[in-house]
Amino acid sequence: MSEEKKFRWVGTRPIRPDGIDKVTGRANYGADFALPDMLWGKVLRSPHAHARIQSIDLERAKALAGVHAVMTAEDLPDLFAEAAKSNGGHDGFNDLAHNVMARGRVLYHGHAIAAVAATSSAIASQALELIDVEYEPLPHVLDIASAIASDATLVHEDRVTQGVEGAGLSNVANRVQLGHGDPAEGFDLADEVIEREFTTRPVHQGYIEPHACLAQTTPDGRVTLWSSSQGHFMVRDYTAKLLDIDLSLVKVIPAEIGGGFGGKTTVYLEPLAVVLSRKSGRSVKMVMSREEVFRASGPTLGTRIKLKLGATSEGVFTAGEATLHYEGGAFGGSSVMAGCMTIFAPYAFPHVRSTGYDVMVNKPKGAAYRAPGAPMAAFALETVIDEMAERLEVDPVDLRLRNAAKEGTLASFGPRYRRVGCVETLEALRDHPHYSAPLGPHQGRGVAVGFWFNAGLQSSAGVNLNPDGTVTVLSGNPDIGGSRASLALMTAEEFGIEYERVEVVIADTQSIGYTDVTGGSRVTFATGMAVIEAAADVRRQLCERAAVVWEVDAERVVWEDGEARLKGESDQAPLTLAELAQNAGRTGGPISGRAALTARGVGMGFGAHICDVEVDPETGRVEVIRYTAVQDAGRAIHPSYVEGQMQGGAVQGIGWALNEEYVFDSDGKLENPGFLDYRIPVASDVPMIDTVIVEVPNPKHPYGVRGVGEVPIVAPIPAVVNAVYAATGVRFRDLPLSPPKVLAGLDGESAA
Amino acid sequence: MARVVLPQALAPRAGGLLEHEVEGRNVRALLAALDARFPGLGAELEGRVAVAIDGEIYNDPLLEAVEPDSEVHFLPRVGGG
Amino acid sequence: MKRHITATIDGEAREFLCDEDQTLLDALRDVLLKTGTKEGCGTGDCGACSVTVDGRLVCACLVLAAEVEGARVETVEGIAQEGVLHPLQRRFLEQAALQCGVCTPGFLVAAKSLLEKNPDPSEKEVRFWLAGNLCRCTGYDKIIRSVLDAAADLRGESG
Amino acid sequence: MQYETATTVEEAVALLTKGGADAFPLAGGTDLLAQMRVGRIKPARVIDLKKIPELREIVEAEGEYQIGAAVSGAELGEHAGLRARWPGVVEAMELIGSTQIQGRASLGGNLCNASPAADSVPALIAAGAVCSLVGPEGRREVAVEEIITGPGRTCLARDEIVAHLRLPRPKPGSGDAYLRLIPRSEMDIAVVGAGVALTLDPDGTCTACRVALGAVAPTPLAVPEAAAALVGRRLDEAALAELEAAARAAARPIDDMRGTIVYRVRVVGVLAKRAAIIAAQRAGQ
Repeated sequence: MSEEKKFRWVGTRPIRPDGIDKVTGRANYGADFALPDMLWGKVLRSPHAHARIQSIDLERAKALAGVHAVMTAEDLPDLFAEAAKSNGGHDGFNDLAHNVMARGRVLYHGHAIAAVAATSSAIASQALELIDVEYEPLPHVLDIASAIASDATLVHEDRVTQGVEGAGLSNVANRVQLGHGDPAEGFDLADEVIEREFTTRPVHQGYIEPHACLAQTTPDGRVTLWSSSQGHFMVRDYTAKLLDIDLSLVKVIPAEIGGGFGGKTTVYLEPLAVVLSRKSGRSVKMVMSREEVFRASGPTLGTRIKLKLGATSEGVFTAGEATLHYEGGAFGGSSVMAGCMTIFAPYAFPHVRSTGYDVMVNKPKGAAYRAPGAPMAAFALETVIDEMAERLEVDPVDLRLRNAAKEGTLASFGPRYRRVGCVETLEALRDHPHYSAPLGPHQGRGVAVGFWFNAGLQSSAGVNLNPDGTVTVLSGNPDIGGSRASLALMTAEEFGIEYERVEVVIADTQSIGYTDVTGGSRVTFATGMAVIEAAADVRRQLCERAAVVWEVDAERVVWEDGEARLKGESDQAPLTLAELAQNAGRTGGPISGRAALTARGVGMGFGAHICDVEVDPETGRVEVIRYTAVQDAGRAIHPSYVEGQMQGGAVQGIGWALNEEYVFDSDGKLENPGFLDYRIPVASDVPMIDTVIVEVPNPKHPYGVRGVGEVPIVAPIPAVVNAVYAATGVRFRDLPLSPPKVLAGLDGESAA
Repeated sequence: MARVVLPQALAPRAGGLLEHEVEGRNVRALLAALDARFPGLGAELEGRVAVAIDGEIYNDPLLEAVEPDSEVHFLPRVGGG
Repeated sequence: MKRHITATIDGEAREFLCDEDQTLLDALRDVLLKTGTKEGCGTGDCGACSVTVDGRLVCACLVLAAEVEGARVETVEGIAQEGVLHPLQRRFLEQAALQCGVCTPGFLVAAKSLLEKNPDPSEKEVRFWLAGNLCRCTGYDKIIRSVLDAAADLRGESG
Repeated sequence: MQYETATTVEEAVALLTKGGADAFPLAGGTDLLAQMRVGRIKPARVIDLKKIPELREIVEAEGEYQIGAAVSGAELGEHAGLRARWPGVVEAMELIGSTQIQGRASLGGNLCNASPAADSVPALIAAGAVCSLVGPEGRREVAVEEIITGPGRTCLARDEIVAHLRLPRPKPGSGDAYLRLIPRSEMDIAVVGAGVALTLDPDGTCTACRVALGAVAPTPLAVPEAAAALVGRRLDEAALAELEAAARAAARPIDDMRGTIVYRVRVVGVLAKRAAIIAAQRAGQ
């Protein structure tokens, strides 16, 4: 992809295929399905952060008129005793099974302990109040410091730290270390060394659609689920695993998904809905309330990061070292590994090391959140770089450019980078008029860089040619951010036909091959690759069919500009896709192509953001007044949706930086489980988000795609925090920068 | 021989060394060779890590091909949002 | 005891039975099966269930179904007239103002209500009018641009 | 639950009396329905007050405004006369919730929820608003600052309702303003709030002033000491500094998830000062 190739469709901005349904209210999301015999399921949740369940009495609930089924963990198979014995309980499914319904002990406030199905939602709620549970409250741990203390209360009584030889029982589920060289040696070479500590609070993905599903079962064991998730194959596999059902008996029909950001890459309700359906013989619909979403679905939790950076007086980084503690919630499994891998990723370091600890606390089980683990890590590194630039008296972008990762740089997480766009992204930021625009009083500007790996994983695709020459594409990935459009654009490009002649269908688990979740910024890259391969399969068949029509060897036929042509001198008129499609029956039958692959050649992504803020010196309120996001997309298939990812990620990051946080009381109860007090940005909180798409094509993808969804949430936190420093002269190292904290900082009360 | 780089945490299991020259046509063969040299190490690596071969990360790498001059890094496995 | 309600919903005379404590949102979705109106929070904090009742923009989750007896209720499902998209819907599509799309019905209803009152709003007015409609995907940029452009369309200032 | 409507205040009161402890009046419902949704309130009956004409009207008589307790924020904001006379009251009401909430939320409801952080209440207190209450014993008039007696508690009897609120005719040279601090720009509960109403004589001397603060005490607070800092003086820096200090001195807030004691005390002074400056500008117009 070295020379600029001209595309007809790739890079244009047509209307997404599912657009009409989504602006008219016709699109069906998780809670929009109903069946005539349907019951409503609801979950009883723990009022304690940590307690032993002494007894659960369901009799009064069962006796309530309209109640058709009641369940507890007793109704789930205990598949995992063996796994738990052999590996100390670290089997991921063991944790998931215990998370969807508590066994023996509740591990966080909001932990599911029972569920009911009744003829109405109101009766189901009433029934929950009739379930009598006796608890023996236990001491709980709510933060990193107390969880890692030597005399800490244990969240699990049987877990030892993975990755540490001879470790004893602990709340540290895992320890990981990576890097290269010897940081001590590197710091000796430095003229300036800065060491700082950073903390962040739990935040939620904040998707607008609560988790929802509808389950239907048959007496012979078949299960149909309508579910809103980031991957219906994930829902199928996890539900089947937790209930010990053959995969072939479970059909998951993907609903449209109302946002996920990583939070819908696991199951909460589906196994319960299936059990309730089996017990009642009716279909069961379950929808979380917003409060349940906050209390019991995966946030990303709190972190503490200590980071040390060394540089020469010329502004060359000599060493970086970081210790990261990430809360993983009640089961561990935090994103600390990704934190360790990304924290120094954008730059070249001769000596670098990061050590991570995955810490269990009595809070909800964490889930992935957009570039999991990276934003907190970038907060630490990118604000220390800002401080370093000031100390060295160099421009902060210049300092970053001097050290930026490029092809051949040994990445802090291991391998050598291939072609990446970190330098190009920073140069585009530096050259943007925003970077040199004047600022007013109490205003400041910050910049920061963000990195994410992007992902490949497994995808399947089908391409069916219809008799009228239109094309139906089958994908196994729920479309969250416009991927139907990007798949259709690549298909149109592959065939040389009109975009409008391509329809993309998100097929259920019985209608398309296995496909991994919509996550990791992988769909346009990986499923796109599968679609391109399936299209190639169809093109090959089209050439064969043209050969049949022309009675020549298939090798003599090529596909060019949307039609089959005979190579060399020929008076045969080319055959169009439509002509070949129409005649498919008499040339060999219907034409369809398929591809299933593990996508290789993932292109890593970099972004760089500029943020201007104005700080009210008397109240500490921070307002973002201008914002520009720059990112290497590799290739923007549909630039509007690439911009949309950049803008959305930027605003999520702004929210995380300024106002979003879980507030727990001393009993471990979440005090702000609603959108009123869990403050995601509203429209009047933010300015327009300018975007610059840099295209350093990924050489391993036919169109150069890298993946774009995650990178944009990595840079905003440090960009905002650096801007607040520029406006106030105070460095903040604890999120969020809420008005009381900022005012205290301005008063010198808490700023370091 | 491919150059294999282990996670730092596992160096103590491999004679204290991070880097090793290992023969093998794919990741499974590299793991077997490592396991022969440092009993148990191969199994440990197989259970929990992804691999970067010449700069590209593979999450399920067992059968990925390795060239004689490849640089192979064992990494923690990372998903995404 | 169910309550019998007669109301005009998206221009159509409808009769339905509801529970006395049922919200308009639940009645729309579960009784009338008009699921275009979405629930994001149930407590008036997200705007996904925005509808108008007698021309007034409200959250359907904070209105009792019983209260709309005799009223005119407009939802997202009534915005396109006879199969023709409203300029707001067209602009949302053209400008990719939706990603997951679950907040979109609420935004469209709220924005339409704004433009009926103020045909030429400033960016700031649009942002504050729509502050009760949460979107977690778009960062609002393309939504605000779409509303401003649809306003220009409705004023006949753009082609 | 039973839903009932009343068309006169007397009927509403009778229904409330009959309904007993589990009967709740419904005006805008923006608080009641949200509380019902999360299971905090389980009414046996709700009495819809919105069909009572008195509760839905804004009536002007010789510069005095009578505002029905169930008039929505949006209706208030659309009333040009009221906007011109009592911009602070209108802006305080309009700060409550979103446009959607404004379509329903009422002054009477905001008052009777009795939240220490209710936005409209400090502005109403500063404006010198008086409530007309109706109960089984008939009508009585109570100043707004006497209505709320504690968080979630009012001086109203169970079967008493606010029929309307009256705003006096402002004297020439008067202006009012309300400011609140929230972390976001909208959709938030006040961390602190401050309402100021004042009258200036032609040379800029303050002849009358009322100051009220929100979210810094168990109830919205009238602060005569703060008002006294301005009366008889021009609004120069010294006077404003005294106002600021008096506001801070009067504040006795709590620490909660929305703000700290230190922060609230500090910022309530800032807002009182800023509100006074805006009110003075309006008074001069």
